[in-house]
Amino acid sequence: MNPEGTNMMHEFVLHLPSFEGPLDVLLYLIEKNRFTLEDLEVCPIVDQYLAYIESMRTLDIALASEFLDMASYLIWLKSCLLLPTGEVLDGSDANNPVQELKEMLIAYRAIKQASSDLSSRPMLFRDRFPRGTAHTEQSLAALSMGNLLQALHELKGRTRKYVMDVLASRFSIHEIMARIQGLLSTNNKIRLEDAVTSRERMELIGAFMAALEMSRVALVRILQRRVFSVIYLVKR
Amino acid sequence: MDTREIIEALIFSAAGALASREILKVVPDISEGDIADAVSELNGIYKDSGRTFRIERASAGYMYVTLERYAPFLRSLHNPSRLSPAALEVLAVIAYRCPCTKQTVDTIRGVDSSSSLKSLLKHQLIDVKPGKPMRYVTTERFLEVFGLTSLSDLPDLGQFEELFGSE
Amino acid sequence: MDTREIIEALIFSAAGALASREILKVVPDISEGDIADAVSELNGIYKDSGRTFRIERASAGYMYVTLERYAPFLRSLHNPSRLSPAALEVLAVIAYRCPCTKQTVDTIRGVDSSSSLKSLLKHQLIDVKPGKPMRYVTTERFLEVFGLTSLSDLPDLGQFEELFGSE
Repeated sequence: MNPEGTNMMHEFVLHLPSFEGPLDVLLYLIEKNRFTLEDLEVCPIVDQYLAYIESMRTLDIALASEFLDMASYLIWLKSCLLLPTGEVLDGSDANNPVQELKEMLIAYRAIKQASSDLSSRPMLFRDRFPRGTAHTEQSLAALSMGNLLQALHELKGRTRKYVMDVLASRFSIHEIMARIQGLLSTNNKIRLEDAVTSRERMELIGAFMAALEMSRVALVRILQRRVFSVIYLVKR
Repeated sequence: MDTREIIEALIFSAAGALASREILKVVPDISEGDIADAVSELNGIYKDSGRTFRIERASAGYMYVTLERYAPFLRSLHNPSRLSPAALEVLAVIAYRCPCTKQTVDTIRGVDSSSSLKSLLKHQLIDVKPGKPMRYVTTERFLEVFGLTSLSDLPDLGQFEELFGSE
Repeated sequence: MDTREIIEALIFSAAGALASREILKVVPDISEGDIADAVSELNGIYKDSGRTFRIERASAGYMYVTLERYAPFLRSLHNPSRLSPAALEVLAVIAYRCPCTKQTVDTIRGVDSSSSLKSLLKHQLIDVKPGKPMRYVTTERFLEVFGLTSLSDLPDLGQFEELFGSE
């Protein structure tokens, strides 16, 4: 590797922890080359980015797949620019790939700016501390959807596989079968839709499957006089 | 910066009582006696400027309390009802699986859920569906609390697990 | 007893931010404006007597916080959890673009944001919006933490809004 490349490699290694992703690397390179986003020379940036990827590989540093995706995107972009297609990539065309890259970078730069704005605000628990409170339980008024989902997630972590199997479908066929059996303990004949408590399609499908299963094990007989007419379940 | 003020800020921001040794860790070169002096000076300042709180010495350390004469107002302050992590779990199971029996909840959670069910019933977040076996459903109040218009608004569990399950 | 002092005791004793309407329930015959006046008078008293805390207006109401200059001492007591730069970026996208999907966040950042989303959810800085697909929004807690009264307090990002209309 040439001396310049080695140099760059070290520079990147020093900077590596602060890169948040491939777009962050590109912004760094653009700034280092004193380009502006509006007046961007793509080819040198592409080359330097690829050199970065290469040096990371040489050093056996694991790169997130996004960095490699970006590399292949940039190679494609560079080939577009080098091919003598006669098309002018001057930034005026909406489908212009350079323009697309610029927009990505502008959006990312805006977000980087916004996150540094956020970080510069006096943050609670970092710069300002609220009057202490010993409450650890969740106040009802502050409950969020996230709390609910996380509760389920923690549950899953505790009881493993079984939970998700059960939770995956809100309508278990076994439960509907139990319901049908309950109904048939007082009536000899019920309508299939009596076993459905909601109006949801998934539950109706579940009820139908439950009926088929019960018919298979000879618990019920299924009766339907005409196509699309009412389906009855009769106790056997 | 005045040591006394640092001590004030420390006790102020602590959850519950703050032990002297915690203060000594943060503010070096002072003694227990210095802390006691600072606290009594602070209480003097509060008294003179008509403040409604004081720092009190409790067995576990120093803590802020409001003066007794304000208690009637504080008592009438709506005491926010709280939900334990267990109750939240039960609620989540019922939301995604309703109507369901206590047995289903217990099986999924691997523990008995009686007290959580009671607390959720009390908070009117769940209700009992008529019929046998006894089954639980979430209520209108549940929808209100979580800003849902119906249960079908519940986020997709699979998508959430994709995010959280990637460990 | 002075209304101002009752208001002080109420906010002081609340766990977290106390909404004006809670204060209005307890102290009759006053207006929101009276509360704001009382709070600014109280802050004046704290300032003049050299106190280390102030009452701040948060989105959800009023809350006590310590002054920034005491933070170095308090940090060692609280061991605050820090937000990573990645998490801050994700938070910024969601704040400016909420509600938005994980895909939007990933696209703008050019990297996968799963672990940041997880940590932000855990810290209750973001929440999941009811409905499908799963979309994220910032929370009241987010506003509190960054000292904002609403999302419109955020500085204008200019071109950013043009590039991405809300979902």
